[in-house]
Amino acid sequence: MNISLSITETIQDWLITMMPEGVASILAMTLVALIYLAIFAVAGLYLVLLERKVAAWFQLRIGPNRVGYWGLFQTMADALKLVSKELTGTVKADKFLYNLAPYFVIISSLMALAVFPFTQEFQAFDINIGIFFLIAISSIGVIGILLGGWSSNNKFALIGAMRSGVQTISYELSVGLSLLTMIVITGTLQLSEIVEVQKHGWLILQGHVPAIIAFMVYMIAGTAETNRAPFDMVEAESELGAGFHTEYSGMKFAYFFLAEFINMFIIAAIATTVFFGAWLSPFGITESLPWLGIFWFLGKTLLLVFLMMWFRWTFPRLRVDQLLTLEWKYLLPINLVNIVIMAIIVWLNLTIKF
Amino acid sequence: MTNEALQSLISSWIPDLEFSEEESQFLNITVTPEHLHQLMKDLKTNKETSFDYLFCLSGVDWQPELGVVYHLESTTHRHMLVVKVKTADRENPTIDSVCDIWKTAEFHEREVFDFFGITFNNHPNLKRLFLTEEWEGFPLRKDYEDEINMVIK
Amino acid sequence: MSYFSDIYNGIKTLLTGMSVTGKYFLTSRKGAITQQYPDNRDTLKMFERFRGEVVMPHDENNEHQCTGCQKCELACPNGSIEIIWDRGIDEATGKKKKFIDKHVYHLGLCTMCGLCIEACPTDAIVWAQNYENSTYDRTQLTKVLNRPGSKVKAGVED
Amino acid sequence: METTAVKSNFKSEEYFINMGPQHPATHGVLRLLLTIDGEIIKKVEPDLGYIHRSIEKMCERDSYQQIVHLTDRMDYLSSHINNEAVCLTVENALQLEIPDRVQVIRTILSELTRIASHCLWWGVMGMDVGALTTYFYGFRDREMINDIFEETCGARLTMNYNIPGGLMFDIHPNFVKRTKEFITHFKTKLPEYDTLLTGNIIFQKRTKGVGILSKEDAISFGASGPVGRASGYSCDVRKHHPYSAYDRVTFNEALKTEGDTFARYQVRIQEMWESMAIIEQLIDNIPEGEHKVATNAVIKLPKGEFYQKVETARGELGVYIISTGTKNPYRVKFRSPGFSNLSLLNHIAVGGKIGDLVASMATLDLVIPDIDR
Repeated sequence: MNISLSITETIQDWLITMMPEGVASILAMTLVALIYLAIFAVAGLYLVLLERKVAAWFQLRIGPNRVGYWGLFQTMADALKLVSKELTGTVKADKFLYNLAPYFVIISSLMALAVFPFTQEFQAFDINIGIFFLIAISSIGVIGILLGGWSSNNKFALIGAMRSGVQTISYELSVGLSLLTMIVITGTLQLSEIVEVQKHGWLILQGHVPAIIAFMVYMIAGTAETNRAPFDMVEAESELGAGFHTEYSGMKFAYFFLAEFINMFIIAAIATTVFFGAWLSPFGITESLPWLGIFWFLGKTLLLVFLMMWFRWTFPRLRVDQLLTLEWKYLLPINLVNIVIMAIIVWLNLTIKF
Repeated sequence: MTNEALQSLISSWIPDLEFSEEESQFLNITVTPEHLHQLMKDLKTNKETSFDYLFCLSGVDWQPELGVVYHLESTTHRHMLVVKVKTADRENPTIDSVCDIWKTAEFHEREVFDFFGITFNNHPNLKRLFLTEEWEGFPLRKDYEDEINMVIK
Repeated sequence: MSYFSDIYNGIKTLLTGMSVTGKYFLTSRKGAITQQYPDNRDTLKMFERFRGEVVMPHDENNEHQCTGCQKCELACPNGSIEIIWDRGIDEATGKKKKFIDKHVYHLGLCTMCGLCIEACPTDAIVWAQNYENSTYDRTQLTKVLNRPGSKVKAGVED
Repeated sequence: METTAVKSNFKSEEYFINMGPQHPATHGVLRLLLTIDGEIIKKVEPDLGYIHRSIEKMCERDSYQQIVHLTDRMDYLSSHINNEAVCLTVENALQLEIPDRVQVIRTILSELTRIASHCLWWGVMGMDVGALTTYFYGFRDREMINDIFEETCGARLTMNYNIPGGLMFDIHPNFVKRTKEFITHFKTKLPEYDTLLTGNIIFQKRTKGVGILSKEDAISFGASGPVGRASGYSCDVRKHHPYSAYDRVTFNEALKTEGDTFARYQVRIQEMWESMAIIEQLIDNIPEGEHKVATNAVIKLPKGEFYQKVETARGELGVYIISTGTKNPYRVKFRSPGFSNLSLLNHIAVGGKIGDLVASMATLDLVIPDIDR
């Protein structure tokens, strides 16, 4: 049985007292979905604000500081502006696919959020193939990008979309393999159980050297997976203008934009869950207060998000062939060797456990 | 090489060149359009002159002649030379291109074509550079008139 | 072996790069180089030679120093100065003399080259240091520099 | 990274793409017509004239003092050097004896202009290869120079401080102090440029071996400035045809032989060090004296042709004036460095990828008003 009580069950139990079971479970699912949507739409907006603030501090600027205290409502105002803007499009665009693409991207990134164990209780969907689900879902987003780039009938967008296809297919492999390295230790794909294993020390400590290598590979591949600098071949504003979303405006553009930030959050959250013990506090210092787990989870995630922002605001962009060289010549062989080393370590029982 | 040495050397190649050093800090050679390409090729390839750097190519409307002025420098000997070519035909002026000798001439000659209407023979891509294809007239000629866009003081 | 040293050196250069931006991130509180422009109008002071626009200073008797010699008009490359002048009779000497009716300055045409101020023999026009020259209406950019009823200061012509 | 052509049965088609006139990498209104096969560039054809103002024609109706301010608007990043070029041409034609003070001040300002231009270039170069933060670091240092200009000349960009015969007015009392402050500041910041970008492995991979220009081609294409010097072609006008106070300072001509994008980058970084060295030699001993010599209110050049070349931040600027002895020039031609440097873009970009084109275009350091004049 599940160790963690999932949020869905809590709501469902509460609803069953009022109505028949079938209706209750459907209603519970809808309710949970709406809660997640509300939370992460706002969270995505604040990630944008965080990015802008962090960028400003890297660049000797102040950053948004007009709308609300410390610019706290800046991105809200931006979103409001984007909602009110005209939805333009190109004449010869494939209208259906053109309109479909943003929803593909945003839905795939929101779906991935369902499985994260934010605290012991706060987890919408504790599926037993959690990691597998995440990897599968996160690769759907690229279909949206490809659709958007192709259907908008713009050559810059098409080049961006094709680059994105190449990039995601390649880096998916490294993301998957580096997570697989860690699964060798845990022996399970279920996220709640991965957290349970880490009660004896976070996996990055348990797995020591190969785990650190896997983490580094994961962060590089994960950054590439979200199409962020230094791997932003897809947008590459100095080369392609805006890349695949050149022809999008208003809310449809906002979906792409929001999806990028939620994806960044997801990549960091996976790393938190798999490498840094999710909601577990360091040395169990807040074990008696399980609800504090959310702060630990978000804290670790945001730290990794900050790392990705630091990458973005420091490094130049790779060229498209160097991007593939990095993956196929460096990351992939390292990863494969790393799995073998990890397997040997686990086999010889050399992992560090507290 | 000094200007005198250059003059004596170059005058032995092609007859009827006009040399002048007045009113200019360089040695000026005036050449007819027929001999231009031959002279330029010699100036570049000859070991003693080796003018391998064409640093300025300007069209000039001398009224009534149209012409082109080539400023040449040698990066090995560091001497400089000015070659001038003039044509009296204002309707359909034609001069040989020097693109094959100095690659930089391609853009400069397109500029001259654009503003002076001088056609360059054997130019690989002679079309208007700055102005639109349908522009009428050649603005840097002295007789160009445009009452809307030109302010005359 | 160079494969591994490549990776090592690569990561090292990336980390040194990150240390530079990281340093500025940590000192960002005092390091901002941008200005809060419309808020700092009160403290924003231009240098005294800053070329904002051409003005003609008048003293307390509403007198300026422009004799209407038109040197600025000639010096201006863009025709942004027009002097409308007239002839009158000097009250003191009874001789005929030239005086300006309007010193018209088209700020919209001005390129702030400063040739008019260089050319002025009596220092009648100077640079002002204002920097907010935009208006809602283009006609407001055409200014008359001499104030109504003003006249030339005595003794400037000499 | 070399790309080997893969023979296959797939039919591939070349297509056109319009880069510009509104494109982030073209730094202005340059339009490039690219012929592309996949990501590989087959042909680059620049389309110019989006901001052509025909400055050469305008000069024909202006007096010699008035020409100067038009040159501010050509290569606006080295406006002081442009002004100086015109003034030198006129002064040489009139055979004026220019005071030492003027020459030294002109040289200092020229070198400050060069540093300012290269600072901006460095920021934009980083931005073009994807590192956005460099832009702000470059601008921070450039702002200090702009403040020096504003205090002394009255404007930050289009200064028009030179007049035929000298300077419009004497330097501001703070000039020396501020310049020294800048030099000490910049000496600590320039090494940071290297740690942030030059050493970065991604940057090196992006630039090394990209956009190679051989020495022969550089001379043939009329490349000048850092573009020519990166190909091993010694073309520094300050060395070969010294003007103003360049004959009394010692500096090294930054030369590289690789001719690739990275070499052009290094040459510019090296030039900033050299410029600082020149300023340091001159700033402490600016001779006393007049800031201009008197000229006639209406300058009439003697009949003849006058040519003057100077080294702007982008390369060799030539001013060619034909005078018929009247107060207006008969014909003025500006040989702008950007125009010649642009003509070799097709040569160095073909065979590379779109990213390579952007990187090599960044090191050509094109300023579009300079090309369009």
